[in-house]
Amino acid sequence: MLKVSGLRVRFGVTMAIDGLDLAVAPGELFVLLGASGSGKSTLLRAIGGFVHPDAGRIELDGVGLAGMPPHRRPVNTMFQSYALFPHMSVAANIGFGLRMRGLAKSAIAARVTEMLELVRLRGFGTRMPAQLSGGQQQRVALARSLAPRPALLLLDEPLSALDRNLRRDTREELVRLQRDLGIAFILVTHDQEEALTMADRIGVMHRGRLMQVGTPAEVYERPNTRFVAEFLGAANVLSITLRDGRIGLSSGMTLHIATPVPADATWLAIRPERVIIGESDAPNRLSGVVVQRSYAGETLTHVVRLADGSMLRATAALRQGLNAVQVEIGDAVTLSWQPDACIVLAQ
Amino acid sequence: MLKVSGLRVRFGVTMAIDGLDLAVAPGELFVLLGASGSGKSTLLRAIGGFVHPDAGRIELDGVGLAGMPPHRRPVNTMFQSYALFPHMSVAANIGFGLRMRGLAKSAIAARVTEMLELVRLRGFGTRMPAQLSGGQQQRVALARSLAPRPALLLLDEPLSALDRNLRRDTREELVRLQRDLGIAFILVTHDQEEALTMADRIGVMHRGRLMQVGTPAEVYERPNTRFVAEFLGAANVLSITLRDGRIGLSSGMTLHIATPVPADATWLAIRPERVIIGESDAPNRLSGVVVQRSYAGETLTHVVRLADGSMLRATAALRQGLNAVQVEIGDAVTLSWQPDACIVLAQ
Amino acid sequence: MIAVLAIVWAWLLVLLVLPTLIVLKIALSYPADSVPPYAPMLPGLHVSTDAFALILSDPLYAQALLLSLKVAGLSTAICLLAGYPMALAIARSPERWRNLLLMLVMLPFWTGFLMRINAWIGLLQDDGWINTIIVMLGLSPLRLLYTDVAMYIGIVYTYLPFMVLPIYARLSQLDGRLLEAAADLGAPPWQVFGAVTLPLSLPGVWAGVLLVFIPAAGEFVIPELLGGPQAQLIGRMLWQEFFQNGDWPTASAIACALLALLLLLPAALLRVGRTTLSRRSS
Amino acid sequence: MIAVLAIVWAWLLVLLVLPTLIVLKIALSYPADSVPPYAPMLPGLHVSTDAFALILSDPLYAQALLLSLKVAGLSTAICLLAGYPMALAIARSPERWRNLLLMLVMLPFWTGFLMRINAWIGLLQDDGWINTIIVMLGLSPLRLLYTDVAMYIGIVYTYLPFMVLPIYARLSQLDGRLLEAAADLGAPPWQVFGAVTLPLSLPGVWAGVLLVFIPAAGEFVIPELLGGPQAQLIGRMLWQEFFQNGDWPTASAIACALLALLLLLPAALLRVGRTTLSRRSS
Repeated sequence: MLKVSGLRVRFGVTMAIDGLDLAVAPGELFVLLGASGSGKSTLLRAIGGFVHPDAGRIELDGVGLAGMPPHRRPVNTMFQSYALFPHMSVAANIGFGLRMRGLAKSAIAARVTEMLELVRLRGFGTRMPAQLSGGQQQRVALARSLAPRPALLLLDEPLSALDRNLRRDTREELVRLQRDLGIAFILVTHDQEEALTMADRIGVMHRGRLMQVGTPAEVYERPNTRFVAEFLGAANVLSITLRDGRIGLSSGMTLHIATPVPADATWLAIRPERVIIGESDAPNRLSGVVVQRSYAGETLTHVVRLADGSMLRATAALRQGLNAVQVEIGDAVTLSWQPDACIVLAQ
Repeated sequence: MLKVSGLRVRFGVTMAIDGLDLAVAPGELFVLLGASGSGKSTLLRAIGGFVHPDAGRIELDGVGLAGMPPHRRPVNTMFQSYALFPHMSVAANIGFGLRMRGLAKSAIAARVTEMLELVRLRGFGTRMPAQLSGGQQQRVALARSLAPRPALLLLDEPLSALDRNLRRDTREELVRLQRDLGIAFILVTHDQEEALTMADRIGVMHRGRLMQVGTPAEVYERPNTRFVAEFLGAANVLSITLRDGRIGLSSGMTLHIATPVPADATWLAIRPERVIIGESDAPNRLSGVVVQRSYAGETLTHVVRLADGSMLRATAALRQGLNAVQVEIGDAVTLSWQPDACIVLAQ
Repeated sequence: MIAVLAIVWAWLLVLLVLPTLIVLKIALSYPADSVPPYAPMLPGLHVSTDAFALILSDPLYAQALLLSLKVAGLSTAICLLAGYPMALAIARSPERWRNLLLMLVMLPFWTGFLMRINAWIGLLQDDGWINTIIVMLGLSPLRLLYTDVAMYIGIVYTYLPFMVLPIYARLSQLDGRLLEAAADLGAPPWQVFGAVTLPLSLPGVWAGVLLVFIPAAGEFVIPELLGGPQAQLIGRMLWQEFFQNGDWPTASAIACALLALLLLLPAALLRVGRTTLSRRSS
Repeated sequence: MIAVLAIVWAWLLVLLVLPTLIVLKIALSYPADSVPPYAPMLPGLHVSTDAFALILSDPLYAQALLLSLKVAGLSTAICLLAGYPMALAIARSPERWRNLLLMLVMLPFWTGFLMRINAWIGLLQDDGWINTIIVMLGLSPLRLLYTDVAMYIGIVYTYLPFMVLPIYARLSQLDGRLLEAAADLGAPPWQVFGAVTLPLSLPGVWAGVLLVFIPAAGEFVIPELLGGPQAQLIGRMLWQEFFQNGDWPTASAIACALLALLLLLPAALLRVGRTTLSRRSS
């Protein structure tokens, strides 16, 4: 339904968006993931009509949006930090888009009540935004942008202003709402965990380009570049050499991998949770000394120094609690991983 | 070295700090963890001298700090969002505390150079704060507060303004620096992961009180209240009944636990990563239907509906990748957990 | 800190409140043929309410007061209509132009009050520039100088900066994302203005209205130099009592009455503003 | 948007720049015994530089200009010394008091210019309140009215609000955490002020200095009413040329010279300000 092709946006001398293609399906929850300055908000603003592209097309259901001012586009935005009208009540905020469409008062009131129910704020209609908590403001902003029944909802860091625990709960709520309504969402975030848990598909942005587009498991388990591998979760990255069509590490070890070796293979990435300390039947084995450990409640990460001085991180879930862990700092350990844990990267 | 006893701070009608005792050892990295409004920043400000307690004592190395103005206290603060002086260069910012102590120019210059090296900003002395990135500003703020060699450093959300990836790296750097310098840190944060990975000890604050103080593993694995259990990481909480000195769930199942049963046991908390789906020898067993799953790259969480309608979350590390997981939504599964995974709570 | 505050309060009292009290005191003394032209009363206390009785009994004063309020109200309305778009345009200008534009707005304030009036006389008089142009176009010349039109032009021109600046200050602080949010929700530009920009700039509007209305209500030089003889404003009567009649107690009584009225006005306006706002939001 | 901007620029040009040009035009015309007292020159173009030649050749004008700059400079300095603590105290006051305090500061602006001068005459004259108190204390009375002291009091009193307001605006925006950071790093209160508060309020100080200095340099009423006859300021000479001598071209030429000087001054001050700032930061 949304189709972006060849989009370019230039701010002065910098290319904010540099030749970008994207297609979002009806009812899809698409997450744009990137660091600040990657161009993800600019893309959202170009779709919303607040930024004028220098080249390229944006089409919604086959209709080109070029030259259409923001107030004519059948797209709504939920702004970062919400941009609630401070001089209007919650009900007036939610009903704003409906008033602008010239709906009858009774129809507006009915829809506002419906939206208040939807975001679990029944009875809050007469409050002013300043009287609400951060989480309540977030829900009002969501209700306001959903009230005019947009064909596509753009969400700019919708959870970034919330406390960590509230963020986790709101995440699930937002996904459930999106599924129920069937409206396509494009959600911008810099938080990888948010992207992985919420998205149907993720687009990883970097320097105005989409580096990779795919399902959460695709971009996490099969990143196509070193950048994506390191940006989405932690990754051990080792440099590799090609010998007779096989991959070798600097330590001399020859790798067992599950996929054909690309000709331009340069890096090997391994996720820390795929690295096993101690007993295992995995064919890729190295030894080293534990130099540091980091406890995170759910998991324990050991940092192991290899013979050549490089560091490898191994993360284990604490299924039996911290006391069950036998490895101490200073211990010599064997590290191993399965062939399918190897991510071979060209760049 | 720092000893806080019976501290009370009242703002109007609300008790920001409500009878608080705390002791921090020399060289310790103590983390105050709490949601916004829990009083953790107020405690920091009371130690720094910016808030006047209504009752209680604050002692540093045996000397009471009551009535001592902030500029006399041998304590420095690294402020949230840094509070760098915008009209002074980086070097002038770092040297400010030394100038106020009346050090000679050459001594100040030497110490400033040393601090710039310490935070890896050599050659940045003549820049203005506005010319620095967020991460560089953070390091200047740290250098500025460390330059006068405080006996105790207070850090108010030192990492909250950084991007997620930068935050993870900075965390380890900060801990290493603290170990090297041997200065006691009191660090305030609302981020549980930050607290668990950095702290020697954590104090969990709630409504102006310290709910629990202990090592990261103590507060995570043996929380003393339902609040602490749910605030630090995810937790499944089930209500329990006592029958003949044994604990029963509402489903009728009798629990095997590793500790004596307290007389006032009310809740059972189980960490999702301790719950096993499928084959296991764990004695606590329940069955249910998978209703939802949530992928986070490193882990996969299944939400299972039990016979009585309550939900239980089970998180498994993806050691073999997503493809190795056999469980689908709608499957009937058996859940089990070990006796020592049971956290029995009175309140 | 408390000491500093006490000193400053004392300072405010001496410098600002005391002169006002002195005016009140003069208003309550007897006129005299001395220099200054009122009976000193510091040693004894001979209070006379004659001056207040006079201005309350003679309808001339009440008429002048009403006329002043009308002139000030109309001038304020014109300043608002002219000043709001200026403030808006400056606030929407690129950052680097704003200070230049603000300096231009302040320009009349810098060129010296007298010279500005001087310039307007040159423009408005019977054979001045405007009439020269009118005659060149083949029309008959207009009487402009020494009319109400000239007086309003002078007042608006003098006080316009005081309307533009507070409105600009408010508009420049307006969160641009609110305007985008309104457009995003379907509001065309004029509705964005009416629903978001205008209501959120109202505090600046009220400040500008006060800053123009209050001095305009007491204005005496502009009506004297540009207005016609029929424009008997209260400020002009004050000037006449003071300089021409030498009746300081009456002049002071007029000043006190004006001040009292003008101190009540902000409170009234504030109440109107609040009512408007709360009606909007309900 | 562009159309709105164009309209506003045109508006600024007509309302603000044109009158200034007219003053320049009058300065360049011949004096005449007509009403207005200068030869109209719209149809033809008879430019006379006599007026500028006069004010450049006669040292009286240069002396008056220098004296004006001195009086304005000293008045500005006094306003700054008195106004800064007031602005600071207001900015540090509890939120709910601030508007009241700001209104008090604005009070002289509301009581009518003439009445304020009136009050000061009553205070300062030979048998006024101050001298009455001095005599009661057994001392001999002082000559206050029609002296430089009276003139400075009048100017400072009149322009003080223009110094207080921009400094207050700056101080009220000052991030309180910067002050806490300075104290935390060992700065006692006076060093916090010198190292953080003062340098960060400098833009407000420069604004206040401009807002006081510029009108004070052209002031004519206060020296006339309160000052002695020796205070031959440039604004007073302008007034005399205009009203007493009826020599509009010369009066306009003086106004133009003053305006040119005052337009150069901000640029010079700005440069001084920047140099000071960059020296501080290096």
